Amino acid sequence: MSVQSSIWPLVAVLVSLLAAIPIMLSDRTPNLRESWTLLAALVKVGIVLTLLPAVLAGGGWEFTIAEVIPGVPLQLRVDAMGMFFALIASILWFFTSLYSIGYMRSLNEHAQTRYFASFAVAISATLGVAFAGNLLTMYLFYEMLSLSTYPLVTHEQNAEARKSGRKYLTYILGTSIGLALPAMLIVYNLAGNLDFTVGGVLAGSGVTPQTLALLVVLFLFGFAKAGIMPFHGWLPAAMVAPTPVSSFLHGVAVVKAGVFSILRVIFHILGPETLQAADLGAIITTLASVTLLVASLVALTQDNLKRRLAYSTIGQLSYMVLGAGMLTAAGMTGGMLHIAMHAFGKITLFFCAGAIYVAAGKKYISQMDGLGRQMPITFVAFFLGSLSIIGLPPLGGFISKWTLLVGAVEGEQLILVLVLLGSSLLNAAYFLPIVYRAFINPPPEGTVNGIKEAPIYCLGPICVTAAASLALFFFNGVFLQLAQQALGLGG
Amino acid sequence: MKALALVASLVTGAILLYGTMDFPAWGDPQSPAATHLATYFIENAVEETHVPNLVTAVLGDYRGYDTMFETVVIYCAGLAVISVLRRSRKP
Amino acid sequence: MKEVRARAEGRKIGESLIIQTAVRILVPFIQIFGLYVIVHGHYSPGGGFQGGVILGASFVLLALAYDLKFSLTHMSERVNLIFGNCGALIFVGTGVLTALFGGLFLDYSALDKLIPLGPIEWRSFGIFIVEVGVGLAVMSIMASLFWDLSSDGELDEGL
Amino acid sequence: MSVSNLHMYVMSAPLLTAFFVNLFGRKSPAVVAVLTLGSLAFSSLASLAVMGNVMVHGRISYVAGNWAAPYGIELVVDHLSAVMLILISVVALLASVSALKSVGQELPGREYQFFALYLILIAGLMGLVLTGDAFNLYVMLEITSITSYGLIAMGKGRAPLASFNYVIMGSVGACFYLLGVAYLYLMTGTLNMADMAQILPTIGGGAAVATALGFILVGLWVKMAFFPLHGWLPNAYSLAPTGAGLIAAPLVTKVTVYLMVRLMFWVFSSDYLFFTHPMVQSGIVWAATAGIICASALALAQRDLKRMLTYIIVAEVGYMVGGVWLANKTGLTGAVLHIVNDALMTLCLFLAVAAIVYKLGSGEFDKLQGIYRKMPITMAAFTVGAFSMIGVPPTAGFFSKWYLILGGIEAGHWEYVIALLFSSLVNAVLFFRIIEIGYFYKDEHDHGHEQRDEAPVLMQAPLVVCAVALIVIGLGSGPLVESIIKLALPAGF
Amino acid sequence: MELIVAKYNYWIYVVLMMVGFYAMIGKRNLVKKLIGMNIFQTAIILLFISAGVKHGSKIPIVDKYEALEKGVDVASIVNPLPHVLMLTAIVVGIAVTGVALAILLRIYREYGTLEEDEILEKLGK
Repeated sequence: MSVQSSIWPLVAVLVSLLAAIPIMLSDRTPNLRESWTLLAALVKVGIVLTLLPAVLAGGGWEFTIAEVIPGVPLQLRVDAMGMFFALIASILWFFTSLYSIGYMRSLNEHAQTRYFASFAVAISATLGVAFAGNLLTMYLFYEMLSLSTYPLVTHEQNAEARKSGRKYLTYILGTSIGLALPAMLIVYNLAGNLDFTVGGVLAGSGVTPQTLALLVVLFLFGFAKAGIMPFHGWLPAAMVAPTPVSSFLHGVAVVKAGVFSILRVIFHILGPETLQAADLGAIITTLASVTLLVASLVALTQDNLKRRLAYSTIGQLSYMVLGAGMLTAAGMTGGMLHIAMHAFGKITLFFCAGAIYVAAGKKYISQMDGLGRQMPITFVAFFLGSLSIIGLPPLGGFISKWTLLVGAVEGEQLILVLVLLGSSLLNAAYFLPIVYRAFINPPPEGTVNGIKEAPIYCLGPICVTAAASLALFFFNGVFLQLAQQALGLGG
Repeated sequence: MKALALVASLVTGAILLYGTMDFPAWGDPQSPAATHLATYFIENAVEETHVPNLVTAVLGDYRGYDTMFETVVIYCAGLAVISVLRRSRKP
Repeated sequence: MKEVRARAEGRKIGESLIIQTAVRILVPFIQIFGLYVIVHGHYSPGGGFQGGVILGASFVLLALAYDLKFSLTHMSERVNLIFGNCGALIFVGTGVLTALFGGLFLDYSALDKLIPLGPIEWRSFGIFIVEVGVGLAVMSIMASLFWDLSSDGELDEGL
Repeated sequence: MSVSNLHMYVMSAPLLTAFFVNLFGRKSPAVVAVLTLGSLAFSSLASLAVMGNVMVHGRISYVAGNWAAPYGIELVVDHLSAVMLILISVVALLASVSALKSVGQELPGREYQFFALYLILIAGLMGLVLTGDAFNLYVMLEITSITSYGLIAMGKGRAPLASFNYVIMGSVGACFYLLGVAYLYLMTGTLNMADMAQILPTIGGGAAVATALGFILVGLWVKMAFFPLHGWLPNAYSLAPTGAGLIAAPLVTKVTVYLMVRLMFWVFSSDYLFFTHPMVQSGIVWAATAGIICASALALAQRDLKRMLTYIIVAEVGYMVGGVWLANKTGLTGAVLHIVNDALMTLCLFLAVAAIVYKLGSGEFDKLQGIYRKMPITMAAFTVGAFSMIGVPPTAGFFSKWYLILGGIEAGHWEYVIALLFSSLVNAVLFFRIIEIGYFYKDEHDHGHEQRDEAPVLMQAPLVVCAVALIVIGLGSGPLVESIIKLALPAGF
Repeated sequence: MELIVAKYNYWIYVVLMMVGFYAMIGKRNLVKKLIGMNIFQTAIILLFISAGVKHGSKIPIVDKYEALEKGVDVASIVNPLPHVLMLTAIVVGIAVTGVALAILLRIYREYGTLEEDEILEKLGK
C-alpha cells in the first residue's frame, strides 16, 4: 500500500486543539468542560486507531497544510514511526484525562479551565510532532508543545512555580531556537529539503564529517526535552506542576517528544548509515551513557518522590538515545521500544505519586513508611511500574532493555553492555527501597489512620496502565512491527 | 562631546572633499550636469510648454510632481506648527 | 514669552505712527506686487513660491507694525485656513483631475478635453493654475507660521 | 491611455482627504473618522488592484506629467512597490481604526489636526515607495519626516524634546542623502534612478560615486535608526501620542529599509556594491550584527512596554540591513519578506499597547499585573504578535527569520546567524517576562475573578485582524515568496 | 593647487557644510543646532547651484517667439534644473525650520530654557 492523501491526520491533530475552544467557553460548568476533554480524547484515540491498519500494512497517510518554504511544506504524514508515538500518546491521554479530573477535583485546584485547555493544546502538539512529515513541521509542533506546557508548569502561580516556568522556557526555547533551528537550517542548506526519508535526507549530500558531528551535537542538545545532560535541569524543576502534568507531559508527551525528535533526526534526517560511515555513533552513546549513569546516581539521593521520578526519567530517556546511537538494528529497535515501555511504566509511577499525594498528602519518600498497607492497590501498581522500568520480566521494560543489550552485543560495544547492566542495578536501587518502605516498614507512630485509597478516577487509570505494562511483555507485536518498519527493517 | 563633534565634522568634510576630486571644474559647459538633462530642457521646454521662463516650465510641468509635494510640504509645516503650538481649547 | 511681551508693551515697540502709516501705504503695493510675481512667473523670475512669500510678508508686516490682532482683522485665521487648504487642493486636485480625464497624473494637456485650448497651451495654462495654488498655499502658511510662532500659538498679541 | 492611473489614486486619496479633514473635521470627530477610514479603505482596495495589474502586466513605468522618463519624474510600479503599497495602506487602515479612539482620548478636539498630518504621512510613505526619482525621494522623505515631527511633538511632557532631537537627526539624515544625490547628479547629470543605473557603469566607480553611495547609505541609516545611529528613535516613538506611534513604528523604518534596497539595487549594481569593496560589505554585516545584539540588550533594560518595543524595532532594523548586505538572494528575500512581516508584527504589538494604554494610562510593567484576565482578547493578540517577534512557527516572523538565517549560513556570516538567534532568545525573554507578569502574578488584593475590562471594540477589531493576518501570512509565506517576493527582487542578482 | 583654484566652489561649500554640521551635533543650545541645520542646507544649495553654472551663459529666460522659430542656443543658457531643485529644497528647509521653531517654543514653554544642559538638569530632578 502506498501513501494516500487524507485529511484524517490533520483532524487527529486538531481535534484536541479545537476542543480547547469549547473547554474555554464552558468555564462555568465543570461537568460540561470535562466531558469535552473526554470526548476529544476518545475521538482522538478512535482516529489514530483507524489510521493504524493502513500503516501496519506498509502504507501511510499524508496531508499538506501549506507550502511555506520552497521544498518544505507544512505536511503531516503518518508513517510507522509517527504511528508508534501517536498510539502511545493518544491512548495515554485518555487515561490521563480521567486521572486529571479526579486529581484536580480532589485537590480543588484553581484555574482548571486554563489547565484543561493548555492540556488539550499540548496533546495536539504532541500528535503533531508524531505525525509531522518533515523537520520543519516537527519543529513547529515541538515549539507549540513547549509553549502550551508553560502555563501548566507555572500552574501554581507562586514564586517557585514562576521560577520553574522561567527555567523551563529558558532551557527548552533556548535550545530549540539556539541550537535546533540553526541545525535545521544547515540541513536545509545542504539537502534542499527537510523530508523524513528512511536512510536519512543527508545521505549522499556529501556532508563533511565535521559538519555532521556539529549537527549531531546541535540536534542532540537542541531537543532539550530529551534531557541529555547538561540540558536536563528543567525536568526536575518542572515537577512543581500538578501531578497529572508531570505524569503525562513529563513522563510521556513532552520528554518523549524530545526523544522522538532526536530519533527521527538520527533515523530519517542524518541517516544511521551516514553516521556510521563518519563513525559518529560514539558521540551519541557517550553523551547518553554519561547522562544515564549520572541521572541514576542523582535519583538515589532524592527524597521528594516526584523529583526522584524526574531524575529516573532523565536516565531512562537516555536509554532510548543510547539505543539509537548504537546504530545497530537491534539497538535502534530497542531504543524505540523503550519509548513505549517506559511510557506505560513511568506514567503508572507518576499516577501513583499523585494518588499518594491526593490520598495521604505526602510528597517525600521518608514519610511513606507503611503506607502500602493503607493503599495496597496503589503500591502494587507502583511495584509493577518500577519493575518494568528496572527491566525485569514479566514486564514490558524487560523486552526493550533486552533488545538494547542485544544491540550492544551486536555492535561489539562491551562498555555499553556494562553501562546498561549497571544502570539497571541503579534503577533497582532507587525504586525498590520505596516499595520496601511502604510494605515492610511499620507506619510511624501517632499517624491518624484515616488514609484510604485515592478516588476511583485516579485509581482506575493506575490499574489500567499498570496492567498495560504487564501486558506489553506478552503482546508487543504492534509496537515491534512499527519500530521495525520505521527503521526500514524486515517488514 | 565637542571634540567628537569637531572630529566628526572634519572627517565628513574630508570625505566630501575627497569625493569632489572627480568633479568637473566650476562652470564647465561640458560637465554631465550641464549636458544630459539640461540640454533637453533648454532646447525643448519652450516648444513643449510655451513658457519662456525655463525654471518655471521645469518647475511647474516637467517636475510638477516634485512641486506638488513641495506645496504639500509647506502645507504640512503650517499644519504641524498649528497642531504643535495651539493649546487644546474647551469646545 | 510673557516677559518679552510685557517689555514690548511697556516700551510700545511698533506703535510708531510713522511706521504704521508707511506700512499702511505700502501693504497694498506689496500685495499687488506679490500677485504680479505669481502671475508673471511665466515670463520673468518668479512664480507661486516667490509671490506667495511676498503676499505672506505683507501680513507679517502688518502684524509687526500694529499687532497681531490687527493683521487678523484683514485676514482672519479661518479664511487663512481655507486659503491654505484650497491652495494645496488646487494643485493636487489638478493632478487628480488630469488623471480622471484620462491622462497621466499632472499631464495638463489632458485637460484639453475639458476646454479645448490645445495641448501645449493647456500645459502653459496648467502651470499657471498650479502656480496660483502654490501662491495661495504659501501665502497662507507663511502668515500662519508667523502668527503662531510669534504668539506661541495663542494668536493674541504677537511680538 | 493604456497605462493605469490606479496607483496615483491610491496615493492621492489620503492626500486629498487630508485637506478635507482639515477643512471640515474641526466640528465633529465623526467626520474625521468617516473621511479617514473611507480614503484608507479605498486605498487598500485600490492597492490590491494595483498588485493585480502588476502581476498581469509586469513592471509599469509611469511618468508623471507624461514626460518621458529621465526628463519627467518617473514612478515605478513593480512587484516590490506594489507589495509596499498594499502594506502601507492596510497597516494605515488598521492603525487608524485604533488611532481614532486613542487620539480621541489623548488629544480631544484636535482629531482633525492629527488625522490631517496622519493622512499626509501615509501619502508621503506611498510616494516614497512609488518614486523612481532620486530628488523626488528627498522631497517625500521630508514630507514623512515633517509630518512625523509634528505628530510626535503633539505628545505630552518630554515629547517635544524627543521630537526636536528627531528633527536634528532626521535633518542630518536627509541632508546626507541630498548630498549623495548631489554627487550623483554632478557625475551623471540625471536624477532618474533607472537613468543613473545606466550611466554609472560607464563612468566607473570613482571617488565621487563611492562618496555618494556612502552618504546616501548613512543618510538612510540615520532615518531608519540603524544602530548606532538610532539615538532618536526610542524617545520619539515612546513619547509620541499613541496614535502616532501606531503608524510611525510599523511603517517609517521599514519603508526606509525599502528605500535602501531600492537605491542599492536599482541605482548601483550589486557587483559594485558587494564585490568592489568586499571589506565594506562584510563590515556592514558586522555592524548589523553589533546593532542587533546591542539593541536587544538595551531592550532588556527597559521597564516600559512602549520603550521596550522601540528597542526591538532598532534590533529588527539590524536584521533587515544585515539581510540585504549578506549579498545573496536568500538574504535579500528574507529582508524583503521581513519588511512585510515586521511591519505587521510591530503593528500588532503597538495596537495591543495602544489598547493597554487606553485602559491603563501607560504601559509600565508594574501596571500589567493581571492584565490577561482584564483584557483577554487584547492579550491573546499581543501574544501572537510576541510569538511572531520571537519567531515561533507558524507565525510570520519565523519564516522571514528562516530566510535571513539561511542567507547568513549561505554567505558564511556566522556572526550574523548567531546574532539573530541571540536576538530571538532575548525577545523570548522580553515577552515571556510580560506574559509572566500579566498572567501568572496573583493580584495581591483580589483572589477572585478579576473584572473583564476590555478596550473598545474598535481597538480590538484591528488587533485581532492583525494577529490573524500574522498567522495567515506565516502559513502562506511559501506562495507569497514564490509568486511575489521572488519577482520583486532585482533582476540579475 | 590647480585643483583648488578650478574647484574652489566645492571647497567653499565643504567648509560651510562642516560649520553647519558641527553646530548641529556639537552645540548645546537648541537654537544654535537649528541654525546649524540651516547652514548645512545652505551649503547643499550652494553646491547644487554652483553645479548649474556654465561660464558665459545667462539666466534661463528666453524670448518665446524667437525660441519657437529659431530654437535656443544651448551654450548661452544656464542649466535650469539645479535652480528648480533648489527652489524645492529651500521650501523644504523653510518648512523644517518652521516646525522646529514651533517645537522649540513648546520646549521653552515646558522648561523655560533652550540650553540642552539645563533641560537635562531639570529632567534629572
